[in-house]
Amino acid sequence: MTDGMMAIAILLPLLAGLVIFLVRDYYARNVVVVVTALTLIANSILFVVKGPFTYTPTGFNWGLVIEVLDYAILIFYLYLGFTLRNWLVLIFAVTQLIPLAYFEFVMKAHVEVAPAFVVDNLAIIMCLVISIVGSLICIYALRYMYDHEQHAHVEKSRQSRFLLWLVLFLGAMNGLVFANNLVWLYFFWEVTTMCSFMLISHDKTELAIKNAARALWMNSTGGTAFIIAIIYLYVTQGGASALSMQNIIGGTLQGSILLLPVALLCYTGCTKAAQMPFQSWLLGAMVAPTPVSALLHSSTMVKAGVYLVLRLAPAYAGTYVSTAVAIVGAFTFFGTSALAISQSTGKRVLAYSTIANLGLIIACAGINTPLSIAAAILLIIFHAISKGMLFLCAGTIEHLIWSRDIEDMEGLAAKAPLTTLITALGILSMFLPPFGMLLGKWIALEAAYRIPLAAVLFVLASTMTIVFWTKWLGRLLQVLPKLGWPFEKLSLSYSVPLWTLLVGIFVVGIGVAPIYQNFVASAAHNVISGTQIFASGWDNMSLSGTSVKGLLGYFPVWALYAVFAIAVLLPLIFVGLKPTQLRPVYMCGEQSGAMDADEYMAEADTKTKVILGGYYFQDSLGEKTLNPVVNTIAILLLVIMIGCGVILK
Amino acid sequence: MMRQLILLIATIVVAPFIGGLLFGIDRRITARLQGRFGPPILQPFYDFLKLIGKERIAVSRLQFVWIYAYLVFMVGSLLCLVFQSDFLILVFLLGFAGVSLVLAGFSTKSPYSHFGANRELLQIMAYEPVLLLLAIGIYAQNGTFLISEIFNQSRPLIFSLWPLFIAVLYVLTIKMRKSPFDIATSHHAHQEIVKGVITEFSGPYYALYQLAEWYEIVLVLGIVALFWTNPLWVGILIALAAFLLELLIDNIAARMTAPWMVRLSWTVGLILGVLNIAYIYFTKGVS
Amino acid sequence: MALMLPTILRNFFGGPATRMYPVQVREPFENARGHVTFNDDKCFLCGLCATKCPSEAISIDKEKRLLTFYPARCIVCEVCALACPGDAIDMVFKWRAPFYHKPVEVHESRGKRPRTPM
Amino acid sequence: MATRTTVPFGPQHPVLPEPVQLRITYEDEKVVEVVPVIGYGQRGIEKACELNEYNKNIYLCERVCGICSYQHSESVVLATEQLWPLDIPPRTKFLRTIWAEMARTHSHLLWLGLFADAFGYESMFLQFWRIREKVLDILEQTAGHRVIQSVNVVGGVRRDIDEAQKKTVIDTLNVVRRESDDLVNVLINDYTVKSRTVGVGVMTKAQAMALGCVGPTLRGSGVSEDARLTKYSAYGELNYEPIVETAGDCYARMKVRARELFQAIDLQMEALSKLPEGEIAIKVKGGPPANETVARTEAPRGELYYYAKGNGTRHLERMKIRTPTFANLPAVLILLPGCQLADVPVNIHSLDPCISCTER
Amino acid sequence: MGLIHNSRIKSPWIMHFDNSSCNGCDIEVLACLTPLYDVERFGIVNMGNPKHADVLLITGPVNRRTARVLRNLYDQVPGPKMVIAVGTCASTGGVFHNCYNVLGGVDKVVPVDVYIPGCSVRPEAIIDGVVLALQKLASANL
Amino acid sequence: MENIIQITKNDIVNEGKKLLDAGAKFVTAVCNDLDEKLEVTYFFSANRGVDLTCLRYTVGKDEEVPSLTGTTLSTLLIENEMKELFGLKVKDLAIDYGGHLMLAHDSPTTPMLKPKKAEAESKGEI
Ligand code: SF4
Ligand code: SF4
Ligand code: SF4
Ligand code: SF4
Ligand code: SF4
Ligand code: SF4
Ligand code: SF4
Ligand code: SF4
Repeated sequence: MTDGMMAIAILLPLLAGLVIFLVRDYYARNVVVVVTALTLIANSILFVVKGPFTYTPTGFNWGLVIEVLDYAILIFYLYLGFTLRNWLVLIFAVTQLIPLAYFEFVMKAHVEVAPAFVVDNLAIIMCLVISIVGSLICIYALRYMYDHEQHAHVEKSRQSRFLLWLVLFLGAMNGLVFANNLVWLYFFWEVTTMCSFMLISHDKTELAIKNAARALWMNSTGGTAFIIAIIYLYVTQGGASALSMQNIIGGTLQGSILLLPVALLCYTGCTKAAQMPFQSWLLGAMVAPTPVSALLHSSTMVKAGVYLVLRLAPAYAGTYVSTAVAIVGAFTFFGTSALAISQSTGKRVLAYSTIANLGLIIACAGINTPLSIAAAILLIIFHAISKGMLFLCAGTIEHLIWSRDIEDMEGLAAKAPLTTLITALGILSMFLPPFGMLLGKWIALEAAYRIPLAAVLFVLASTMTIVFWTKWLGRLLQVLPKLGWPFEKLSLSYSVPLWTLLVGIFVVGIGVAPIYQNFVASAAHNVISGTQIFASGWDNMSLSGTSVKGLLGYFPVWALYAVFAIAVLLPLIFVGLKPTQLRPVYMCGEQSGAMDADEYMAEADTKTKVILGGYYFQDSLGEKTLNPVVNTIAILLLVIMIGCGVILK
Repeated sequence: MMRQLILLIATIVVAPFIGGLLFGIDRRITARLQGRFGPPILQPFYDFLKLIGKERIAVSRLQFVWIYAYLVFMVGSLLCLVFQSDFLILVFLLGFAGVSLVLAGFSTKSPYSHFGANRELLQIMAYEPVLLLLAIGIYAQNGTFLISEIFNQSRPLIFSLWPLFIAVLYVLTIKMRKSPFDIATSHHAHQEIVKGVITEFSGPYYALYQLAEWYEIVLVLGIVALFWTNPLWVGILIALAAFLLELLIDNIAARMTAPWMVRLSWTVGLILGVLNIAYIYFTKGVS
Repeated sequence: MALMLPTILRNFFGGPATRMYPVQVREPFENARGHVTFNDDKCFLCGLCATKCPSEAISIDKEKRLLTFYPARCIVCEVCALACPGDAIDMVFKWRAPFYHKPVEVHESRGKRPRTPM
Repeated sequence: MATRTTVPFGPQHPVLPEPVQLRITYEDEKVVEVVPVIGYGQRGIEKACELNEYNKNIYLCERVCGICSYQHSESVVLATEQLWPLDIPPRTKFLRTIWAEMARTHSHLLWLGLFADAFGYESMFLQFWRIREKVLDILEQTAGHRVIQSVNVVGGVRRDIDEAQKKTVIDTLNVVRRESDDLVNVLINDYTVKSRTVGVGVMTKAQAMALGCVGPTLRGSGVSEDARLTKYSAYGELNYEPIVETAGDCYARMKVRARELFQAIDLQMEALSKLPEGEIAIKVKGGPPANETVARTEAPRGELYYYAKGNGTRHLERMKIRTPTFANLPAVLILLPGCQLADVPVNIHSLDPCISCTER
Repeated sequence: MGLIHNSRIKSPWIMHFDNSSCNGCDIEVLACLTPLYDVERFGIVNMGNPKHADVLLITGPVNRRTARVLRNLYDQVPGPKMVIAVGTCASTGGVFHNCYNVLGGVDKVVPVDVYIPGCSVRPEAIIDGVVLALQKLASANL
Repeated sequence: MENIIQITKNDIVNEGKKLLDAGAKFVTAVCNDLDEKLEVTYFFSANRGVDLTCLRYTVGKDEEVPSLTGTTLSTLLIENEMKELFGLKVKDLAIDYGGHLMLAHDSPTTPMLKPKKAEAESKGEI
């Protein structure tokens, strides 16, 4: 059965993708996508039921296939570098290709590792996130891409090509989280990089291609570091056993020499997780159609980066690398939260917030206590759900008002109350109690005291988080007196993923205690105590159905949900407080016209519209001002991180 | 369980009376400082009752939701304090209350509540880090965020956390909406942004806001009192002294601007907080 | 910032400066222009006040021998009082009390023209 | 990228006691564009001046503005007298000067208070107004009314200041000087006040001249100009030199007024000590002759121009009032852009706009 | 309801609107707030915002442009509300009765409860006027 | 009034500029209704504001006149006002309030003009 499960998780997406690519019929394609999505979801649940196991494929020389494909991908990069005349892409393709060739042909390295795949609790959680959130996004993409091409008047539909890469991405991600063999892991890593390139450049506009190329070379620097780490491990630790993830984190290798490759791998993780100073590729990726952003941000791609860093946590536990990782993450959390304030494009705010949250997760990994690791895993889950949903909302809004600008979302509640409501709840779930993200932040803050600098950065960053979210929320909920009613109709392909994710936020949020107990705790434990992979019984948080009680504090989950319900949901139905009369807003006595008019009398007795814009602090927090500063600091921090690996053995 | 229920109800009922009374005293003392006679001490209650009885007019049907949420979260936050729960949760709930108020301001298309909301946001930006740092400070000192633990300690927090105490004092100024920080809504009009966030709230809705403010003042003074919990009456005296100090400061300072406030908080407040925490960190080590 | 401190402390401990108006009433200054009253026994309807009044607060009906005064129009300029040849208009130092409805004072003038016309 | 915000500021706005609208466009909170919208205070006084018998104009023009009401009545009688021209007794001239400076004292105290309120210094506002009440008391005792004195008539003044009143005035002024001294000291040196006013709303000398500014607004930018230099009424016999500050910001304009406050008290003292004996009014017969003239006085807010044209009847042919604010108002066009929303009231108050007189 | 009714009388919040007055009355309204008169003794607070006001203090004659503003502001005051015309101008137009842009007193536009005569009105008279308005409110059956 | 310089309407910009360049300050302008024509007087002050200079021109009621706002913003309000209250046809204003600087929509138009006919009658009587 494990054979089948692994095959479905990794190969089905590839297969389905090819079918979709070949079957050009809209409806048939939809059926294939939906069936694949459902299968993946079911399969991921099967993993939960089955529990942790290890797996090594037999009967076919998969190693060779992967090797060949590795070269194929890298040569494809070379080709891209030439055709796009992008020297950075070219250079970093070469820097990967040459060591890889050297590793395999000159060193004649033997890279068989057993087990090839380790399916532990962390991997299962990742698989769940990838399969469920990712599949929902694929379903969403069906209608979205249709609308997208309608709006752009594309003559020859390229939807099937798009869906191919989208679906394939899920398979690669599954492979990535299960892989134990570093070389295989590297392969899946490159597949995700390539998929992301194809998806970002999908629209074939100049900007799209430019940004895709940027994503490609930035991730290729990570790939280069990955290969160097592999070679270094192989050479210093002697043989293929050093290429097993379990061995690296399990402490069976020589710790002191291990630190440099681990630091390099952390760097790789940071590139993929778009940590500063690499945030620009993820922001550039915003040109892609929204499902791509949703996928890249919630369940795949960037999550691969944090997964790697998190996975390696025990390998660098207790060293200065750990502290450096924490500071790198915390600083990214801080820097991007500040940058987000100056953004007026919805998707860019979401992007910055994603990077910020990834920074938080990486910082948690760096803090490296059981508590912080648990926080990191919780954050991965909650973030995937909320952010996936928010991107889908952004896409839906974009197709309602054909704009991504937050300022244009004013009065959306009147036009599209349902979308607004879901978006608003999504935003609330990102930064306020009682929702999961905040629970994660709470645990993170409790854990952060080990590294006070990180704690201070957390504090500042989470304050700024409040600012940009609230700004957006306020704009979204700004209502003229007449509310839209009834709810607008959304196509099934939109509404099913949205509703599912919304329900998911509440279910996972309210049920966080049992979820934590049953999965997260043991997953965190998997991470922490690398050697005893499947051990259980580790307990740092005492739990009941209603609350999470740490050693340090008390998070009354249900009570907070109750307060939330009383505060926000109750008044919506509470008739007694409703106004008896509506009067126009105060405009210094010069408002004119009907109740909901937003005009006033100005010079020469003419009507003028009142225009309200948000605060963006372009001068003090704009990208132009802040980017040079924060990027410099971030580069320094990364250098220090790797330097710690070299110097402070 | 029964005791807790009684405590819950008692808090919800008694706190606004204390808060209202404090506001009455505030207005009376302020008047005296300005050489005026001043209103009756019970004036806030008259105001409140009058507002309750006014016509319920609004500018949008959804407007009141957020002001109501503001009230509820404020009460929730206060309950955290009274039940000696987690201090971080208290701060988060207070943050949500703040956000609700901002949303209340944003929920209309009124220029002045819009400005007010943006400034309220800046205020959150100014006081939230200080409170969170206080939480970390408390953690550093006690090894837990639980307020109940503060009560278990015999050594008052103020001895080790006095720099943070100073920082908290100007959170108090911001929260009491006093000069030099009364930038978003002041208790007196004559502001460039009219009444800021609450410009559009009238009658009963404004009463809700006042009620929330009463809870808020009790809460914030309660936080000040946490600095000396054994015996508690010293803490309460400190809180009252801080309250009086605010009234003095209000009358010897002009209103400053929002950027100035954020700058001050992010420099002085943070430095105080960070130094404080660093000191404890290096003297006590990691717990 | 502390510069203001002595002043407000002085205020606080020196007691309020407030005149407790409706309870304690300060007598108006002598010569203050409060409001005008008409003495029907002295007015002989020369009409000078009505002509000179800048805000048309007085009207004269010589036939019915009525002088009508509209207090809500009076700007208390004292012009009429100074102009009146019969000394029929008095300036009262105290201000006029507010009212719910705009009053109209109708005076039946009974005065005699003084022997030495002004 | 930052989106702009365009909103009305006024006509009913808590920091503007008078109805005037500024349509301001902001970026975040920074003002980028401002369009003044006036006309809320337009009554049509100039026209009414032609309809009225000329004596009534005094009472009408006094009510062009209730704050510098005195200067308006002085100007209107000066303008009318100059049409003949009439020979005014010296005591009258001194009395007029004393009241003018008394009015300036109250007006500057009022302004300093309102200015303090513009940046939220409520206790100081109330303190200034508390002192101001003393000045109002001596105004009422000597001239008959707190606000609208109605003491000038064509040809002289209605009331005299006797010895007892003179003593009260001097005593009160001494108290006012002492108390204001404390308070002005705070105003000038307070850190918070300085940080709200220094460098805010800078207007250079050249700009101020080009915009035709007058009064403290002009003198705050370093131009020594004052209608009192034309030596109308008794100013020729008093020791007078305008007060000038050079910085051109709100702080400088504030300082000009603060110093003028004490100067006004000094001038009153000097005038009282030099008060000549004699008549206080002369008899005037008939209407002003066909002639035209300009009367210029220095109101608290700056130079007041009255242009009058007679035609031999008891009705004037034309009366034109150019008030200080009318000259100062265009300055908002250069003061406001670039400043913060929080500084808008401070900037506006530093010009001390008086809308009622601007629109007449 | 009795409690609320009593509170109304103890907490009249005012908003002062200047139609196109000469400022004479306005500064006296403002003077009422200052230490010497301190109307906060009666719970009176100057709100500057019609939405929070109970009592409108209107100064100056209505001109053609402020008529519109005044009506707008009056509409935004939540009931029960009182209007006090402060000064001769606000009562009848006073000395400006023959100006072309002046419509007359406040009652040309909104209903007036109390008139305070005087030009300018004294702070004491304003206090009297507010007291009179409150008496009306107290006897009103609301 | 001393120092009245009679000019034509087209000279006003040049003459005004000359005075301003010489360090004078614009004070105000006065419009007079001369029944058939309008008389416009611009006042400038110099020498610490003590000396006054007047530029005066007379135009027919339907003639267009140039604006000084191109040279100095200080004439902005008064020129708008004259345009509004007297119907003086000032062209090229920096900000044109379109006749609603002071007056509302329902105010009388050009209220400062004297009633021509009535005046003629009264003159006839004399
Ligand atoms: S807005 Fe969306 S649907 Fe329209 S062209 Fe762009 S991507 Fe396509
Ligand atoms: S304007 Fe906005 S919605 Fe329209 S095509 Fe461009 S990005 Fe898409
Ligand atoms: S409302 Fe304004 S004037 Fe009145 S006390 Fe408050 S700040 Fe001062
Ligand atoms: S005091 Fe003045 S306004 Fe009043 S009636 Fe006499 S003349 Fe007329
Ligand atoms: S006698 Fe006096 S009151 Fe009577 S009409 Fe003549 S002026 Fe007026
Ligand atoms: S010029 Fe100034 S003081 Fe005089 S009336 Fe106008 S505003 Fe008042
Ligand atoms: S003159 Fe005008 S600006 Fe000055 S205080 Fe009076 S109303 Fe306010
Ligand atoms: S009543 Fe008199 S003082 Fe009051 S506004 Fe009118 S003219 Fe001015």
